[in-house]
Amino acid sequence: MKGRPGSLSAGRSVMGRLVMSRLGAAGFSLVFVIVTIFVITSALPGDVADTLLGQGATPEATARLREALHLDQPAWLRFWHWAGGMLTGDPGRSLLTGHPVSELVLPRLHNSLLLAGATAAVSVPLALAAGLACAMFRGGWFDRIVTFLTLATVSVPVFLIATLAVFVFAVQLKIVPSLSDIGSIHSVWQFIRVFLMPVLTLTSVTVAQMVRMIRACMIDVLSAPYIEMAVLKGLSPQRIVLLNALPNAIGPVVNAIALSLSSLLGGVVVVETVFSYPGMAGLMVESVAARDIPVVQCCALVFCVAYLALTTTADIVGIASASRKRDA
Amino acid sequence: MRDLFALRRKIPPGTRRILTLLSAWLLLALLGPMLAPHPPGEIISGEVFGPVSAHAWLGTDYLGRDLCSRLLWGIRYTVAICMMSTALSCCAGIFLGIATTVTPVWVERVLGRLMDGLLSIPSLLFALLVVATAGESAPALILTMAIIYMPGSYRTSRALALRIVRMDYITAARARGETRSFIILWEILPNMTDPLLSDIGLRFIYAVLLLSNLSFLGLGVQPPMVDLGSLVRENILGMAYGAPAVVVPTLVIALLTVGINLTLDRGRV
Amino acid sequence: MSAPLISVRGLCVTGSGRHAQPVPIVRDVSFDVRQGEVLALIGESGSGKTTIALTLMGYARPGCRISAGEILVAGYRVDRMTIQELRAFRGKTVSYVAQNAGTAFNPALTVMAQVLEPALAHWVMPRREAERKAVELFRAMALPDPERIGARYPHELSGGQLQRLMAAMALMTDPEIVIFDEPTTALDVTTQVDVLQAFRSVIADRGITGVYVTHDLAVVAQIADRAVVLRHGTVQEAGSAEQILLAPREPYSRELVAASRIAPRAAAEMPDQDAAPVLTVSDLVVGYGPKDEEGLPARRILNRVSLTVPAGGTLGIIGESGCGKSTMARAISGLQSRAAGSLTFRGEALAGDVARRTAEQRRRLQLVSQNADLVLNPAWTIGAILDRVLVFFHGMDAVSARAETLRLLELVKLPPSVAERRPGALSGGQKQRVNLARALAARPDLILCDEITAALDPVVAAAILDTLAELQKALGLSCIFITHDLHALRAVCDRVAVLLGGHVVEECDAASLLEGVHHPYTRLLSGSVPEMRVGWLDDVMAERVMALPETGNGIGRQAGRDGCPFVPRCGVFNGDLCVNGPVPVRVEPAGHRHIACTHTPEALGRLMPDFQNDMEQTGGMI
Amino acid sequence: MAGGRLAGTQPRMSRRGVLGAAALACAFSSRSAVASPASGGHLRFAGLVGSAADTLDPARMAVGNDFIRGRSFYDGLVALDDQLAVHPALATRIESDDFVTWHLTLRRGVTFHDGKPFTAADVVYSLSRQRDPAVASQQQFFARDMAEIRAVGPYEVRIVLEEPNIGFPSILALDSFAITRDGTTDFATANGTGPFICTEFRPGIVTTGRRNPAYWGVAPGVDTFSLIAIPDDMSRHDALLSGDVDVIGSANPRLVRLLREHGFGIIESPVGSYTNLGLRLDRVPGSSRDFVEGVKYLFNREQVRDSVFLGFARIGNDHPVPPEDPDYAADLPLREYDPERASYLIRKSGFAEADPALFCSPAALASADIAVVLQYAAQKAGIGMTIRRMPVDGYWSQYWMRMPMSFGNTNARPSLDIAFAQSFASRAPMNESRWSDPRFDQLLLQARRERDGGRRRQICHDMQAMIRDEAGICIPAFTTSLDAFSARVRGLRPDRAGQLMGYNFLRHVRLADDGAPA
Repeated sequence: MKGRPGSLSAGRSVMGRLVMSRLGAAGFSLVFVIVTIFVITSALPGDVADTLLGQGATPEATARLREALHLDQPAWLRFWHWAGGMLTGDPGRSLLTGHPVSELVLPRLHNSLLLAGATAAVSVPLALAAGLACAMFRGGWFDRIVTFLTLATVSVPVFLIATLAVFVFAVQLKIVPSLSDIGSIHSVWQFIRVFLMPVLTLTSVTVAQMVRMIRACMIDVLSAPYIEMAVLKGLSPQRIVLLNALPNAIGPVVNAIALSLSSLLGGVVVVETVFSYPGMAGLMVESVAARDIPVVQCCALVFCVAYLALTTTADIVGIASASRKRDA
Repeated sequence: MRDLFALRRKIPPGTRRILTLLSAWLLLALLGPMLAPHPPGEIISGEVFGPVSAHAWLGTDYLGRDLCSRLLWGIRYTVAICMMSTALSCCAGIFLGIATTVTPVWVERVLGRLMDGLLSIPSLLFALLVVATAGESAPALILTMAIIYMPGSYRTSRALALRIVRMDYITAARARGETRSFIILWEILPNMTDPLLSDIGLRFIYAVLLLSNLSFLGLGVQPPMVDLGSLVRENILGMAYGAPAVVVPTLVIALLTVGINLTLDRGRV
Repeated sequence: MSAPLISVRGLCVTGSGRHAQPVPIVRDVSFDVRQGEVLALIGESGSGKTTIALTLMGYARPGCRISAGEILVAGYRVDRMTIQELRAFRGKTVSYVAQNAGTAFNPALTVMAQVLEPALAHWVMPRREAERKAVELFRAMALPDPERIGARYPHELSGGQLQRLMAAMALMTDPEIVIFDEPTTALDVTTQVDVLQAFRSVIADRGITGVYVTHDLAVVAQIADRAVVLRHGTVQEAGSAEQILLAPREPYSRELVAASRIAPRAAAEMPDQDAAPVLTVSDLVVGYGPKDEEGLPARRILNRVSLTVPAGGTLGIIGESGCGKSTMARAISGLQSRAAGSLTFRGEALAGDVARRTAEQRRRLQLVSQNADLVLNPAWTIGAILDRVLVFFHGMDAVSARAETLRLLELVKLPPSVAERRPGALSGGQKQRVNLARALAARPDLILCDEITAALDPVVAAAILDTLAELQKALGLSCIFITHDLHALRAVCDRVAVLLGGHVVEECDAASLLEGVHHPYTRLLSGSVPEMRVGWLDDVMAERVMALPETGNGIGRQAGRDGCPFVPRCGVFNGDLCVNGPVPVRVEPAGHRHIACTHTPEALGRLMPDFQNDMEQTGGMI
Repeated sequence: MAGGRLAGTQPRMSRRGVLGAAALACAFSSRSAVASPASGGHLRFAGLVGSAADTLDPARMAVGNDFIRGRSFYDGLVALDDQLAVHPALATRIESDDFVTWHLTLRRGVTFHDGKPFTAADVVYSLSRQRDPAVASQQQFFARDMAEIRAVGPYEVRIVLEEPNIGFPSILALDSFAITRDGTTDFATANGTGPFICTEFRPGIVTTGRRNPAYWGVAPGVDTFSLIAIPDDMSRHDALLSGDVDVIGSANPRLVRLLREHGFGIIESPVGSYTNLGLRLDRVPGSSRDFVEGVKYLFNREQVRDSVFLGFARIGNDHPVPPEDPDYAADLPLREYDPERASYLIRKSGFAEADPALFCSPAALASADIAVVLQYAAQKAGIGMTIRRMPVDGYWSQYWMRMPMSFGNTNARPSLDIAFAQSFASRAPMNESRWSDPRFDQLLLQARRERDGGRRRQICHDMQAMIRDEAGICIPAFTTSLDAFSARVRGLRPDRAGQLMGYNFLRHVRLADDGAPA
């Protein structure tokens, strides 16, 4: 623990290496996921030709269509083409509609990011406040209530929460629309009206997870000797938690947040369906149903990238915040 | 080994509470269906979403079947599927998690990344894909959920194990020249049982909820059998009439998850 | 005489276990402290001394509460104050210097930020003024580079510096009372001297009333006016420091005093030096970082260390934290791979990695490591732990293993009932004994004791050392005894190696450690051991010719890799030869001394006056 | 007219065997009298199925919302009325003497949405492309019957069939044969002649249209409409209940009570669509006649109607003709639920212990529920059956018609001829039971060239009987399609041509108030 000359710069270079290795690792995971998804999807029964022809398909028609769509090629060859395209930034064309995949995905992605962003904007501050408060007044009435609420929300299936929410707020009370018709947004007020329900539903779930994790991290830090020291300095709880404890909890807290947020892109099938919100998850489900492999692949890629981006950033933040006090 | 029996003898209260609760549900799952007044497929009344009555103790479902009977079967399937998948995922996760703390670094490098990859696939979509491929059946569901929850359990147990491996008694065992498997099974594992148990409990809850949400994508056990989630899902229209058919199964799910959650919280800290 | 500034009457603190019923931690404790006095709370771990000290700030650790008694501090009834009142009171009227500054400083904030906090939180002065005051305090605390040290993070500073910063922080608000909670226990002796000196001067200058919590009587002698001896949360004896140290009345106090005067090993038992050594370490190099031109790591923890352990004898290795003691232990027991050098054990070469050693070699060389809490698997019963070793090495069956286990427990003076308990249910001393027993279970030729008494209270430590010595006699064990405690060293060792910065600067007979010519560092070490006599500290500060304080002007010098590691602090610095080396090892026949110094023994003798005092009857901890 | 409505069209047929312009004109005026003057407003509709697979290409239209889009943006050559009678649309005259060569006279002065006039070339193109496998038309089967499609004048088209078919005009009413502009290959937007112009089309998200000012026919009752899909039942009804949409398709029987309580309207269209169980006769256990007959006796049809469809269905007699059809063979005894007999027959067949699997899927409406009813009945009769519910995706291609016993779901057909030809003739593409009987094929062809209505009705009767007794198809009930609408919507009427007035409702509805949504 001696202050070695240049220990800081050494720390930086170490951190640099750590960051690089994390990024490399993320890339590796990415490849793994893509291959897995492709293997599974190509194992799916039936293909897009069946979807296109539907009930009335005749064997010869199906065969002809397969040829037209190059579905007769072996799987690895199709994957090769797809991967090649992907590397050159071209996700290919949807087998179902013939349109470029990007045309299909981008608007949906935009919607999903909008929803995820709105949810994050609401839930992160909320969770932080609640989590910190719980840690601060641990065992107090506030802590108990919040703990119970979080428990209650995570212990009921999401689709029920969502459906119930719509039925009560949109149908019975008529205070919000039952559909998330983003086309109709022209003002902030409309934006709020439209996003209120889905965001609240998603928030109720994500906040629950975050609060629990943040609370745990904070309590962990609050048991450190330097916190007792702070108490003996006569500091106020607020000062202790915000100025003394939080800086040490940043790593794990950020990690907790990232984990909860990472599910906001792909993990929201239910909400998208119930509120008929045109997002990525829905697209992927449809594309799976239609066996539109290129689209499925692209969606999976997006989800994976989003997840890895979030968690990796969190890790890096953690590393950064730890590097200062690494060998302390 | 004598010390193992010693372990059995003194299980901490928190752990014991969890085990009791789980076994209680297991018992209900085993015996419940025997108490069912009707077969799960029988239509006993022309009235759908019927109210509680002497004839149908918990009302009727969307086809006029006896909800009580279906609920009992639902509990069996949900509990069974979730317990099996949890057991599978945790066994695999825990073993790998601990093993990677005593194996060469590169093993963890690779394995950890694969786990990350698995984690990054949205669980609902992953389940959808697998079940669509493997066909809709209890084994398929169990396996899928096992895969989905393995990475989590892997991470937790590895984190726990990492703390323990640094302990001097592990060093001592190594200095003595003990084998890896001995160190994993006898030196490390016994010291993580409590935190692991609460982790397993949590995973069980997640499994219950995931299974329930899977029913939203129409995945579940084959009719006329049913799991709790599907029970809620298939009767969801009854919500408009406040039918017991949708309220009761929801309550049961909540009971299952909240119960275990509370026990864990009390077991913890 | 004015009314006491601190007056505690019938204080009781009870711990409320979650499941168990409340247990008393402090029972009916009363004492007074007058303005400007320093009261020492003396006691072993678990005596409740820290708990009592904290109650003076109206604070009880989680799970404890002040159940009875009245606490009057600076005119406040602390036991009746509300949370808000306490908040205004703590850190302003009474401030606290924690035991381990390393952990008591927040790793995420700069030192300055934390030092300023009390002043800012209590609105005593504006930030700029506070900063000025902090710097001034740093200077008063003889901290290096007081202007800029505040901008650094805790992990960049040494323990001694942190401890002084902690005191500076405590003084920011000019409190009437400062509570010192074992502030020097975690420090090396040489540092301790400086820190004690700094504390003393500020206390004197500012007329601070102090409560000084410690288990080290020698320290008490230097700093306290009055003392209270505590045991199991009750007051054993109270009186003036002098009276308690020199003429203790109560039996327990006597025990304490006795424990800090362990008789050195009788020279008679010394094995003959010519017998074939059981273990020979030659040119051992351990390090990390990139390889240098010799293909050896550039950053070295151990640099070309050579030692021999006499058969049936004990080699003591002494040095301060960071000198490479523990690395040595790990390297010898094969847990730390070595970059160069060789180990010869009973004539055979020892592989660097334990995995590549034969079972026989592993059996015959046993490590007894420092922290008994971490070294016993909490999930196993003591019996199981010992059985395992017996089964593993001697292939015993359960029954005979258990019988042998009981014998071993008896050997280390533990009741058979221990076999059924788990480590958690044992005291530190008991655990260390079990730890010892486990090593013995392998029936080794050589045991490596790494700081086995470091975590123990003096009385317990003394007992353990006795046991060790007996066992060695009985079983004819050879032993490497690694420690920072000069007493322990002299109690059990035949030969002593002084380790500094990865170099062995001196090797000599334990008996002659305090006589004749020595390496300047050896002298510094032995000279820094506090003695249980008032005024010792002044003498030391006065006669510090052979060494400069850690913060002295020698700081500028840096030794090369093969240079003398003592260069930065050496009072008899001898120019570039010291810096670049190679430092010659000179043999001083009396007591077979090998001194690595550029000065000849004669020169050293001239440069450094002989010992003032005779360590035989007094002494302390390093 | 032909095929399905053999009898109904009898009087017209007697006149020169051609569709007279006069007759059409009068039929027409009668319709226009019904159609109200334009009132304007914006109508929001939510249907059941929508996904990235949504299309504006007539050839690929397969689901309700596609049909609605098609019927609003395009016109067919002919149109069906609520009794499935054929009326002229883009074709003013359809004439044939031998029922092989058909001569179409096209309407003049019609323009596409892009302003280009409608001519024979467009018809030739639109019909011909249905035959191209690469186009993957839903109606390839019928398209391939058209041996030759040729423009014989700017407004004259001649179509030569492989075989005579008196019902050809109603085939032209199929959605896929809607007319698009000559050479259209990109269907990102719709360029038709229909009453609405497509203003926005985002697959799986939304479609909007505005009234076509230059429409040749009766102007629709609304200015603009938006069309979305809400697959989730509860959400779709919520949307209606909360006033976010005005009309929803496929209302759920279980929510009818709720809707009525909240003052919403329901139209019950007695359409000929049905969910059926198909037993393959070329595989065990279907290979045994006794087994097949036994299964037919296992269906508790009342229970299917009352418990599964909550009464919104008509009991079926294992043939594809719904009771309300004039040609329904009323004299055929209704097959009753008879477990004893079923058990006897199945044991006789030797497959009592076979424990066969019933393949069903949410893809086939209510098939899982019907399967449950059947399975329980079988259980009571001492026969074991396993239900295999399959995911929606891949069901049609992987399990339906491939497994020995699989549930299917058939939409209402414009005519019985089409129904028979598509699902029961030996070479029918959807011959679920692989039932092939030369006599039946014979009768089919015979009916197609039979001029005398009486005899056609007799033939039709015989065909129903044959299907009922010999084919491996169990049709327990015909579903009544339910559509719900808010109070401000006027002009919706039941229609045999299919739900939502044969997907034509946008042409007929109007809004009581033209103001903002209630």
